[in-house]
Amino acid sequence: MAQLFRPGADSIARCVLIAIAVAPLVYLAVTYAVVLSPEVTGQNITITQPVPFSHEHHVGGLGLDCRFCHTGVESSAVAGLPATETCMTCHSQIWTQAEMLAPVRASFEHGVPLRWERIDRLPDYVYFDHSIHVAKGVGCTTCHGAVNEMPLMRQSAPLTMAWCLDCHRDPAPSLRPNEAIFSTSWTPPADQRDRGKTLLSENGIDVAHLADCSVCHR
Amino acid sequence: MSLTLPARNASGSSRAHSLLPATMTDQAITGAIADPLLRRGAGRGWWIAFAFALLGAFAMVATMALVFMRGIGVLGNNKNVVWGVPIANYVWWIGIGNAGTLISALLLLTRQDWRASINRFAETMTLFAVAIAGLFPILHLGRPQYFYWLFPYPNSMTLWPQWRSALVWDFWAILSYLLFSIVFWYAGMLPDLATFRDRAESRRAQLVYGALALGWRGSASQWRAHRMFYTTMAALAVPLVCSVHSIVGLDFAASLMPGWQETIFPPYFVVGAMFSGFAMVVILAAALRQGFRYEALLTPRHFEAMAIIILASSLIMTLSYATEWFNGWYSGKSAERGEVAFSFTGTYALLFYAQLLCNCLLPQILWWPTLRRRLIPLVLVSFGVLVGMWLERILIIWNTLSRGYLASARQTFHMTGADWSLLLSPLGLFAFLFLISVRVLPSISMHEVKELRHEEAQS
Amino acid sequence: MTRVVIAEFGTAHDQIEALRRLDAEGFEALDAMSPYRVAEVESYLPRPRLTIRPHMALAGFGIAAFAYGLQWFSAAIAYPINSGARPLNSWPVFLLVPFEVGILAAAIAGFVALLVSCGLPRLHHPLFAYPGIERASQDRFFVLIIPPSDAGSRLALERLLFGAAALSLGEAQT
Amino acid sequence: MKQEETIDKGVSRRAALKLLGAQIGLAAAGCSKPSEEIVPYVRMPERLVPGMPLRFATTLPLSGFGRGVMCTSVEGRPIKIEGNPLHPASLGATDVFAEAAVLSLYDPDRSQVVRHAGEISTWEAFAAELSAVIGNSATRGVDGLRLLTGPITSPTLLRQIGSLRNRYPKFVWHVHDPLENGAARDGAVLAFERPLLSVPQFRASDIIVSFDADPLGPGVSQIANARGLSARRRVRKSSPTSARLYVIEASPSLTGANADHRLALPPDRIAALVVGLGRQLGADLPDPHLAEAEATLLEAIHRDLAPHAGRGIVLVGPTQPAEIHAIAHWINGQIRAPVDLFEPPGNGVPPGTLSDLVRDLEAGKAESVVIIDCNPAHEAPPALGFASALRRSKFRVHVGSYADETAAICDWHIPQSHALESWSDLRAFDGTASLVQPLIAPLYATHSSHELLAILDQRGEKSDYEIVRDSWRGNAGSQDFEAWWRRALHDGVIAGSAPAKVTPSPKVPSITTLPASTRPSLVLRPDPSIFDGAFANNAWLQELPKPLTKEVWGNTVALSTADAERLGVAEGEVLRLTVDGQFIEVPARIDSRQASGVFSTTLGYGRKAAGRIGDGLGVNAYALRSAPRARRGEANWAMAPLTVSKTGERRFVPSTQHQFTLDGEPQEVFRSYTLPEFLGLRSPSDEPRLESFFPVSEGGEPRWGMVIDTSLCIGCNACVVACQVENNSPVVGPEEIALGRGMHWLRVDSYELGRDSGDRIGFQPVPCMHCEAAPCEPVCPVEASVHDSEGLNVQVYNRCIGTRFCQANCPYKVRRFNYFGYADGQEYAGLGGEVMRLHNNPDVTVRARGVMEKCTFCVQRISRARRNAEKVHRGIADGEVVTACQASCPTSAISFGDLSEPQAAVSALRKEPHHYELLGHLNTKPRTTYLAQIRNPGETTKAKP
Repeated sequence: MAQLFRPGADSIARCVLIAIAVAPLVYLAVTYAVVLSPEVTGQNITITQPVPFSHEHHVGGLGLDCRFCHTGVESSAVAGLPATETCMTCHSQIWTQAEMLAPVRASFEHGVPLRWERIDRLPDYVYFDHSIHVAKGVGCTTCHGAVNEMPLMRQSAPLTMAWCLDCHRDPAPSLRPNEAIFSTSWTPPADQRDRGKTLLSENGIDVAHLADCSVCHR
Repeated sequence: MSLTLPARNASGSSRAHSLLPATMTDQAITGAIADPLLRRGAGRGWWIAFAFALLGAFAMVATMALVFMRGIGVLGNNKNVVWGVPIANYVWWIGIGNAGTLISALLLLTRQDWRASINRFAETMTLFAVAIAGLFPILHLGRPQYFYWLFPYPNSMTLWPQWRSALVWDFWAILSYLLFSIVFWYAGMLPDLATFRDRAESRRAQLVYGALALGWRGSASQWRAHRMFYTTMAALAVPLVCSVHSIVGLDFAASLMPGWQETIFPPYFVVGAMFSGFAMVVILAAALRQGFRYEALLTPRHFEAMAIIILASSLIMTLSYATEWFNGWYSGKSAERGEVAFSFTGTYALLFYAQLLCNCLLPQILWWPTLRRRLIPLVLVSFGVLVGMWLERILIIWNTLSRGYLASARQTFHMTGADWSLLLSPLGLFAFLFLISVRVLPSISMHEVKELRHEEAQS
Repeated sequence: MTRVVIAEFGTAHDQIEALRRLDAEGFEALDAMSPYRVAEVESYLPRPRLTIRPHMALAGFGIAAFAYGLQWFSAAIAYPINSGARPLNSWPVFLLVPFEVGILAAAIAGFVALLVSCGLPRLHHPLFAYPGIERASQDRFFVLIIPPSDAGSRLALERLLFGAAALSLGEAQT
Repeated sequence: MKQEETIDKGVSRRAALKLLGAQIGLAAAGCSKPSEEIVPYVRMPERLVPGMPLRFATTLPLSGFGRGVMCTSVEGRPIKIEGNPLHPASLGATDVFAEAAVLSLYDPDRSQVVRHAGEISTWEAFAAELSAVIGNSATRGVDGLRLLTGPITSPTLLRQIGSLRNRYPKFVWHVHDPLENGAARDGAVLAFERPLLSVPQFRASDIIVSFDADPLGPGVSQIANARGLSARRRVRKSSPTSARLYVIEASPSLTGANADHRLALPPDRIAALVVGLGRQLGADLPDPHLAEAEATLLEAIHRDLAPHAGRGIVLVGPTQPAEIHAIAHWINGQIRAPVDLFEPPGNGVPPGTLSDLVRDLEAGKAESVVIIDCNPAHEAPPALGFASALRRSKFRVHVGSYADETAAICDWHIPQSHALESWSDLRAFDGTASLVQPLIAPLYATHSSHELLAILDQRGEKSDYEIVRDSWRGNAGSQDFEAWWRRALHDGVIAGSAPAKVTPSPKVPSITTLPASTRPSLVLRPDPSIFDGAFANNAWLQELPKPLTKEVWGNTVALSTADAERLGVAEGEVLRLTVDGQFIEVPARIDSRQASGVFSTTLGYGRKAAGRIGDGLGVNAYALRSAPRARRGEANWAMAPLTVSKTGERRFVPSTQHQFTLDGEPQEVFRSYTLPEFLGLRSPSDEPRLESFFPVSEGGEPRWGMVIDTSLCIGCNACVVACQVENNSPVVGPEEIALGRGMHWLRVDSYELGRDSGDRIGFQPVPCMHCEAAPCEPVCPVEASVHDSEGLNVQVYNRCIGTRFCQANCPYKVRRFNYFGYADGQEYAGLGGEVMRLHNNPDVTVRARGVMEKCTFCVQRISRARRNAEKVHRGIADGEVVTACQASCPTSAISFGDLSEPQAAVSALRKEPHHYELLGHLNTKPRTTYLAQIRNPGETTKAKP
């Protein structure tokens, strides 16, 4: 009887067998990498907006307080976007002819709201409340990043559940004193862990409750 | 349990040529099993059966598509009877699936010589049945697209499966059992694939079987390693099989619902699995025997041995039922007692009596040796057992969930068209797969039959 | 690459008989080939230690331990969640999954060990070129003998084999 | 108070739609992350902070009377109605109709455009034609102008109608009330010589005797009655007393279900009992010839009433003729019953009836008819011939929320604004007035009745806001009107607006013969879910299991077991009921609590033009109403003779509960004790605690728990709808219910406790038990059903894969599964319309197909309270978290709070001797627990059938 297979077939057969064993692991690894990639989480991806609003200019440059525009942040679940009239408080005086502000003026004139693209997006089943975070010592830049350095706004955190839980399980490293909540320049001091612990008890944060499903999902 | 064959075959001295006719030389055995596949085309009977099976397979695919697209609301499950046909089917098919490996392994370990002729297709049956069974837990999910959450993998939610759930045990049990069975089946088939490689006439068949045989040469050292592996696998298979169906039993027993929370469930599910599994093997053996003219390989003695096991299982099942009723009464709890009373007098009482008829009474005709050596009565009993065992599974679900603890929550299940389709069409899919497999793979283990013949000759 | 003498027999009985005689005459049988396992031949052939079972045990217990560890870690450490007031480390029920995956791991490890022990996959093997070898998987029985170096012994071997009802005799590479 | 500015400054419909857009964007966000927009305001409305709910007081109408409510509004969308504690018809609680009002507001089947002869037209075209018609009539003194309305208590409407009467001297206003209790009015005339309204004060009563009255049943005073009675039935260790309720009724009602003594009798025998009671108290009345059981019960009642002078009340229902009502008034006078009497609201001239209008139409005296907010084409007795009579008029206008049966026979149809969209005012059943303020600008180009009457009056178009304000300008007195107005809006009730009580002495009517015995007879009842039929297109109400039968999406005729045996009728068999040649064919329901010889069914079904939800459901029992008769008012409630025949057909109205008797171990399910038994109960802490393999962990604090008092639960269902509204629970539709599915998180189980328990019904609201050792949790393979640290058994929808193992293993069967996308793309009938999304509570996830859901103890409310408290570093106070069901309950049967707080109400209730756990022997350690039902039957008597 003649040989059915060439000598090289043995190596191929071995490779096939090994591939069968390894494929599921590779699949797992690749999907995990994809799920965490910015393409999926949206992290650091800049979205085109109707008006190229620059936080760098308004916050970093002019030093506007976050709450000037995001008025609901201390009282409501949603921080809120400014009404057109808020923009026009200044822009009826300065840059009144600027081309890039034409949509704002049109909105104000015709009463048609601006339509911004949402940047930091949580799924519908996640109930995030800005006001409680702000009240408990979580600063704006902790989640939104250094907006004062962003000419165009982008999502700076992955906003995955794991990312949320990091802080919910151990908030101490991210807590800051009340006066620094809206500061864009705050950086954790060297003894942040101790300070964070103090803030935990000062703010009455019960970490045992924070990883409950019902804290965010209902 | 000990399963003894008739006395004349029990001792080695009198077994000579008793199972296989003397005309079955090595050459004849090879020819009888390989040639219908390698050298002859499929007969008309096969094609007709295949056409029907194909229809069933399509129906199954269509039903699955319906369930996935419209939602499982197309089934009859309601707010209290939340489980229904898919779960009953799952238990039934996994029961069928348990039999193959159990038969193969248990009979190997207990040195039942008649095993050689039936173990291969019983294992094949196992693979397809378990694969089909594995579909149902996914099919019955409200959101089947997320079934993989039962698997522990690193994820961005930092969540893990909830390991206390019987469904997670199920997931691992089925997965382990399916993969284990594939390995067991494939390893057992390696030498036969080599035979096919060497006997095939077309180049393509030679290459395919050659690749699948991995270069098996049948050298003594290979045989030695093979035997060591195979018997070890058999020794592992028995506890695995028992655990798999015990876990299926735990799906119910680990709950606190009346009629479910019973310690007898795991063993009784294992026996039930063997019961329905042997019934299915009998039917498949009869079909193969007719279809491939395997009269010399599948003799009345084979059927008789299986009949005796069916009979014994039936007795154990009857005892289990009686134990269940007794315990229901003995518990002194009104919910448990009510549950037993409900099965005899409630909404589904007629089905319950049909179940008892099929599982307890019908197999008793096998006490008559003449009947158990005849194909037709045995096949009829087997069909009855298959129906009875499905009824048992659906009634476990329906009776408990329709009644439960609160009078206000009593509710009857109504079968929908999709339920019927989901009940019947998997049989078509199974037949489809099985028919293909018997055309392309050796459905009787040639090397083991030859070895049996050799052993018979030696003694 | 060794050269071997290959003898072909019609029955297992003849094969066993030939091996018995070879052994008695001091010839060194290397291997035998048969369509099914002929247990009797093994006593005349070299029997290297098989490590299939230790490997299976190792993999089985190892993976089972890993599975238990994973359950314990995920349920009690990574995200401790109160599930029906059950203990976080519900060890009795945590034994089920390790049992299942342990057996699976043992099976897979055993299969790999089997392939390694058998030298498989080996799609291309010099023996496959030997004429008539295809019947080794059907109904013929072969014995592989290390050829004696001297011609006299060689002749004695041939005589012995034909005397033991060898159907054919040849040489091949292995 | 807040609303005024909000509306004036315009939370316009556009604003609402903008948010709707955002909402839809949110809903569409799946795994692939399509872009999502944020649409901020152009000008920020004052006080509105996106994400913060606002609450406004307003008033909702029912049969023309008002029930004060607080409405929660989120970003301009009213989403939830709750009770107004200051309003006498609410007292902080709601009824099913108030709870469901939000759905009617967003009902896509509501009429949206003006129609003329079926074609779309405009308000301007209508106004032009109207002024032409009126102008034409005006030259002839507006001879033929008629106004037909439903019952009206609104001071503004009454004022406007009075004004019309002044302008057109021959103008006539007619009222059609399908649920009118004419006999009561006529009875008051007989007793007091004027049609006084009477309001029983249950709060001040010890003995209540109801002769086929249903004070606890659906109606304008249900909440107040239930609140009052519950105050006298709150049995506690510290106050072990309970009012005693005797009910003699023809067909099972909620009042009968809550009786301590109940006797089922046909209407004529009930009348005989009232006469008998009158005689016993010394009235000159004929001998009623009582049977033994009747006499025994009457004796017991008499014996009980005597020592409770001033604390006993006798009530008579609408099936009884006026004379019997008059006798009851007299009896109440004799026993100094705590019943308030006062003049009914009106505008001087009593309105004409529907029969008057039909007579005038037939005589050609009514040329132009304006019909506002009523549906006589569906509801009028066929014998009256309303539809054919109406066609004889020349100009017919229908104003209503739906283009209904009556709209179909009118030339013009004007879409009417919902009560939550318009300004108005209403009086409560006790005459207290309150304002109706809009929570949202009209969704469609709809108009209020005030606007319509204003153009009829031809005094120039005015907004309803101005019209209503005009009515009240005089009431501010010395106060600044704006301040008065703000106060009235803020409180939701106008102080001092209740009419003065009168105290006339009643006299016994002289009767010589008793009502004739005619059996079988037919008794009609308002439907407990859709009332008179006006709510027929409200899917929440259609799917609301009726308290006693648990039927949904239809009606049946109830007959007694004896009658069923006599006629050989089986459950579901369709019977043809014939009265005066009119017949209907209704499926039968055999009810052991029905009086023998009495067939009863509910009104409101059989609608033909209700909308996609209500059309074609059930059978129209109005068709059997006989034409108005003297002494029984316009609306007949008991009809005889009735002919019953079998059709051979079978039809089943779906229902959600199939077994009403307790079996097995009733103590484990529903406990019921008499008051003496209660006094002998041990304290629950004396009971042995069950052992468990598992370490005892009671979880962190607060430990949320709920206690439900089954003595107080009257089975009204308000909690069921409240839960549905609060938690975005979808409707599944009749076909799904028939398959045994449904999505109510909270169900009220009802059990027939049997004759030994006084024929009382046990009502048991069953939400999730939030077991500490929850059987549902360890069986979930993906940690979707888990505990949180405050002891809530939470269901994480987004993690759920739908194995349904949790519900299979739930002994209480409280979990609900989305077999289809009931709220998520596979909605029933028109419920998937875009506008329907507006009713959703933004704090609760809208569940997708294939996930399990269940009661959460209103975790969103807990969370809100926790966040509010934590922001200012304080604990959550007892009573700060009020679940939706608790808030709605008219009897305060539901308590909720922190069990770790010894001072909390729930902690105290857990120590009551009649406290128990449902299926406690399973050791699931439920956080929802119950107080047993305490009955207070008389000692020596036992009502025998």
